[in-house]
Amino acid sequence: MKCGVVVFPGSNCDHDCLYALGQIPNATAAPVWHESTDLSGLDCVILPGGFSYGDYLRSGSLASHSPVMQAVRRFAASGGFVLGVCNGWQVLLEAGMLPGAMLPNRSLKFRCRYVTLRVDNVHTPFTTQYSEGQLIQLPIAHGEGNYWIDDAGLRRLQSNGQIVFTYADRDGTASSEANPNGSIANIAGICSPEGNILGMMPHPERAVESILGSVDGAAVFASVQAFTQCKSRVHHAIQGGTH
Amino acid sequence: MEFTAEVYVTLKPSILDPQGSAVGSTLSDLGYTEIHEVRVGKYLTLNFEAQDQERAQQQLNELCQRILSNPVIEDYRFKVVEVGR
Amino acid sequence: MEFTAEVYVTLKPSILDPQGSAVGSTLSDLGYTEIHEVRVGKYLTLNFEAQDQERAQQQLNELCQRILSNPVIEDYRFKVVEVGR
Amino acid sequence: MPLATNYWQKLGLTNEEYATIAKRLERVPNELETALFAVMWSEHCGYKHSRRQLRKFPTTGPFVLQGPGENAGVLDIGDNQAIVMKIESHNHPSAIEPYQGAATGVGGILRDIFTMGARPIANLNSLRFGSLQVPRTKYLLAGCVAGIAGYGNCTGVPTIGGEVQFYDCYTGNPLVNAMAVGLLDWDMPLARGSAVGVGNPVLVVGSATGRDGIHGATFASVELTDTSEEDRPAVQVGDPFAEKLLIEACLEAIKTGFIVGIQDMGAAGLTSSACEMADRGGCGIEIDLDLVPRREKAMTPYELMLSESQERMLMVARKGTEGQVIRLFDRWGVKATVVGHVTADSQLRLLQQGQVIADVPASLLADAPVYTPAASRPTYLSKAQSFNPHTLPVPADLTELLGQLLESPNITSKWPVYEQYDHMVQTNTVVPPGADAAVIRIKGTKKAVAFTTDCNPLYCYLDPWTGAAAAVAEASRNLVCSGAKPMAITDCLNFGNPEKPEVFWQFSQCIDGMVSACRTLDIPVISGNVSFYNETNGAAVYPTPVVGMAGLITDLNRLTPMGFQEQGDLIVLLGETLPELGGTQYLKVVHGLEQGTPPTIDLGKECRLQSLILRAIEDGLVASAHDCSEGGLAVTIAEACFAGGHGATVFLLDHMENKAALLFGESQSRVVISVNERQLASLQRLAGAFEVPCQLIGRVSGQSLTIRVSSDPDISGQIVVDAPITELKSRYDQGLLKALA
Ligand SMILES: Nc1ncnc2c1ncn2[C@@H]1O[C@H](COP(=O)(O)OP(=O)(O)O)[C@@H](O)[C@H]1O
Ligand SMILES: [Mg+2]
Repeated sequence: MKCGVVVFPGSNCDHDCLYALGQIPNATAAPVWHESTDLSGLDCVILPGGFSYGDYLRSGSLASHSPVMQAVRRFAASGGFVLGVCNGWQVLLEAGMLPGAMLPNRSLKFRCRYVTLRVDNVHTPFTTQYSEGQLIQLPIAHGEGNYWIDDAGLRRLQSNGQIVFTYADRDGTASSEANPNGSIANIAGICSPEGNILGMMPHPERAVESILGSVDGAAVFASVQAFTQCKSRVHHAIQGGTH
Repeated sequence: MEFTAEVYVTLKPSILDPQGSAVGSTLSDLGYTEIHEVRVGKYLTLNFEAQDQERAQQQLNELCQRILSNPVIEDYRFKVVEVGR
Repeated sequence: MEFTAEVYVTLKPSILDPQGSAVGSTLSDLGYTEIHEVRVGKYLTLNFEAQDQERAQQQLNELCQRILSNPVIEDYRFKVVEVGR
Repeated sequence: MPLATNYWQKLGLTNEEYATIAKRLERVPNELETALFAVMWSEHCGYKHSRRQLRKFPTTGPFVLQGPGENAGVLDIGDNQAIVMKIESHNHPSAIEPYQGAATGVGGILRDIFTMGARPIANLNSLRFGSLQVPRTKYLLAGCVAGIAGYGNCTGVPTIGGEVQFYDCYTGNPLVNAMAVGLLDWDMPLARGSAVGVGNPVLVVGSATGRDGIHGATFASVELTDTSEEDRPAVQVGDPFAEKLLIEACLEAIKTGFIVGIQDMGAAGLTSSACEMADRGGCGIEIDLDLVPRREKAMTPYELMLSESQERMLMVARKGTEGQVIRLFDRWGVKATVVGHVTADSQLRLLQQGQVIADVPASLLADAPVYTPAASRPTYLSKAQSFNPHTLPVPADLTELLGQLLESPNITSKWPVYEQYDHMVQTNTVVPPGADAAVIRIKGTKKAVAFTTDCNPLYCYLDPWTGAAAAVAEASRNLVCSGAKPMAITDCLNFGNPEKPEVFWQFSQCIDGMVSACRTLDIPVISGNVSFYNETNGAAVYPTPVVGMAGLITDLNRLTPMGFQEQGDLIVLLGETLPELGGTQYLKVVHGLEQGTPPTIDLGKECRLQSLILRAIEDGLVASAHDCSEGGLAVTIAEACFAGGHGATVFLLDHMENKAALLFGESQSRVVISVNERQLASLQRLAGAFEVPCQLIGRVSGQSLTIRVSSDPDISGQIVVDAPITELKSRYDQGLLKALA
């Protein structure tokens, strides 16, 4: 699997993503500059966390207009995998590539801590290595993760299975105590209807080594890796047939 | 021609405003009980060049829609004035 | 009587506005080169109770000075209107 | 306009200083030149009252690559890697505008780090506020923490540790000390803040210059009085986004080898950076002020030279490379502009419209006079020290007392503060905030580095020498408990007005105490900062010599947690509990007193204790280690329970008739460790060899903390503390929120 990690001015989890991907067998990763429009040869594009353009105006808003985002849009439209983590999800929302919007945390404070997540959809390219309803521990670190969408939009997310991660208690309940930021329906991550675009507030790249406290994030990258391998095998088979 | 614009960006009324409610509850903690609702929005001022008032209006509207506000959650309003008028 | 107020809080002119300058330079990167300066401030709306217009003004002024702005780096301006008028 | 006679006094120069300048220049300086001297010879830039004292610190040692004198100190951690660190105060700006004051404090200290070519890998912050009964204290705390978070989080540097304490003396003058740490691969020469190579271009890099913080340097050198609320524009606004770009661009630029010297623009802006670079390089610098990018119209030379606009650097590039350098910065959206060049004559020369408007020797500007003010022992000391706390009644319910201490502001968990800091970014934080020391692993190696900041200002107030020695000892002990060998100190000395003999006495006593501890424990000082004039309406803060310290863990396997690990492990107290209650949190919380003789410190004993712990960890004997500090033995044991999620049954021999001293006394040189039962004999043997008292005091067991006290080892004694861990922990966790509500 070849991943590109986009570097916007102000991205600060780009190095962490590159490092985490280095821990995943059969994955390679390279940075993609925000002015670049060439994503050819990549299987997956990651929009990392950080404070793109200082998060000025609205988190992710200025970055969503950068040249690379035109390319990311085309890349996704042609079926490429796009993962937006934290600020990366905010960029995807501002770019209109995922529905809804982000508001400041209910507490108005930045929060950095581990949270428990329930995996609600294991059929996306990013989550096949999890089991349905599995509870995982990932860190969050954000000031604006209070996801909002209107009622109709929420119903659509629910009925399409687009809710991928939900903040939950230790017993799996999406209680308000388990909600770190006020996000609607405790939503921690959503995907596009086709499943190839995922946006999430928690940081899987910070949880790929036990020395850091959790390895629960590794499955996100391992899932894409496995999915890509599978996809290319199918691709080969089809191409082989036409030879 | 040089124009100056004032842009007001506010959260849509249906959306809970975390910042506004925080200010509101701080105020009532401090004893300002007569305050009922507070909402916090953005107030931007821009200086820019345009051919005439009509284009200025049009350009600004596009700017507001594309960048200065997020139509999913925000409304906007603006005023354009020619500088030196 | 019920009043509604609009409060504008802006950074003092001599103070750096990092947000405004980042927005300004990004807008020019995006091709809106005719934009010269952007400054970003706050726009608050409040509903509140007061005895009369004069006290309403007075109360709001105090509020702005003590809480809604930081006089060290910000200026403020406001408008008070009686509701239903 | 004719100048007022003695106008230099308004700028902060004394008549004698002005006369010295004129004599050494062999002419009368013009007004601009006088202003340059005034800032460079201010306390803030010139260290007039502290320089002689600071020379007492040991500054060399096996780890030291660069001691004091550069922008930050540098430590060799092997494999051609180095740690760069420095601490700095931003007390006065934070008192007036807490968010921006604290934020720009972080920004400034980060620039000191990446100026050296090091990537910033950690921030720490040491905060002191006044009474929580005063509403403004909550505002200051919230603002400072949000400002530190806002800046550190945006720049992508994890904030991994620090302190927050509350004493009434800080009500009008909070302390905000920011420390930063960087990692450097020194396969090439260190980047240095010096101007060399005649003809090399001098560049201003980063944000445009505005009228921010003019007088900032002199302002920090004058006592805060009520009028300073009017002095407001002296506060600057930080732009962490600009800083982040500056970090990336500078690190990339330094790697090219095109950069000869680089220096951040801190206090006194262009003046001090140009002057210091010229002085260090033994060269001159000529600057054409017309070329300096500015944010505002009609700025005077004085304003351009003194502006403290943030996120700016001064740089000397190799001649001919300036085009490439400018393009490199431009790619990051950072403006770099040639404003002058290096000259052979060691003058700082300023030009405007082709005219020379200032021309003075850089070395003279950098050579502020050194004073040794009068010192006298403060009168409060005899009374405070003679107070005897042992006659006070001890409350009957010691379980409740433990709960009270656990939720008291100086002991309670600071999670509501550090939760606002991104302490995980860069994915190296192996011990996050909450333990004795924070630990950062070095990717690609088995190594890790540990950091802490410490100072108990109440001890320092009650006995400056002892308090300062204890600060060094505690910092070192915190590192040792995590398994790290202490390498070096960066110190931030916060005091009142040094021109007052009592304050200067406190200052010199503290220095002497630190020096003794540094020498005995063999830990040099490699960088630091002095902040004087921390007073409100004539009353000085407690002497507060904050010790920031770095330690090295050569093998991550030796990383030692502070919490109890396994049910059944034995709990051992290393060190000795003496009947000491002066200056304790027990006295403060229960009796409302900040009095008495603080715990004594025997540095030889401390040194043996720390050597023992490191050795025991190396031998694999230690399951967990936590040092005793504020709140004493009972609090230490409770914290080890919380951190590990286990209960404990403890039995203490009472040899001194005062249960408060036994449980809550703060005797120095003590550590609570837990060991597997099979290791006990080895540990005892080792402790004997190091001559450290080693007392088996209990066992990790269940989910409650039970403490029994008896005066006879054969009698089971009386249960004095008994509570479920969850109950105690909830008080420990809720304390700060409760105090702030
Ligand atoms: N301002 C702060 N920022 C980050 N971490 C903090 C801060 N204040 C306290 N902490 C963390 O809380 C823990 C307890 O602090 P403290 O009581 O000062 O520890 P100790 O007594 O061991 O020196 C430490 O891990 C410390 O780093
Ligand atoms: Mg400790």
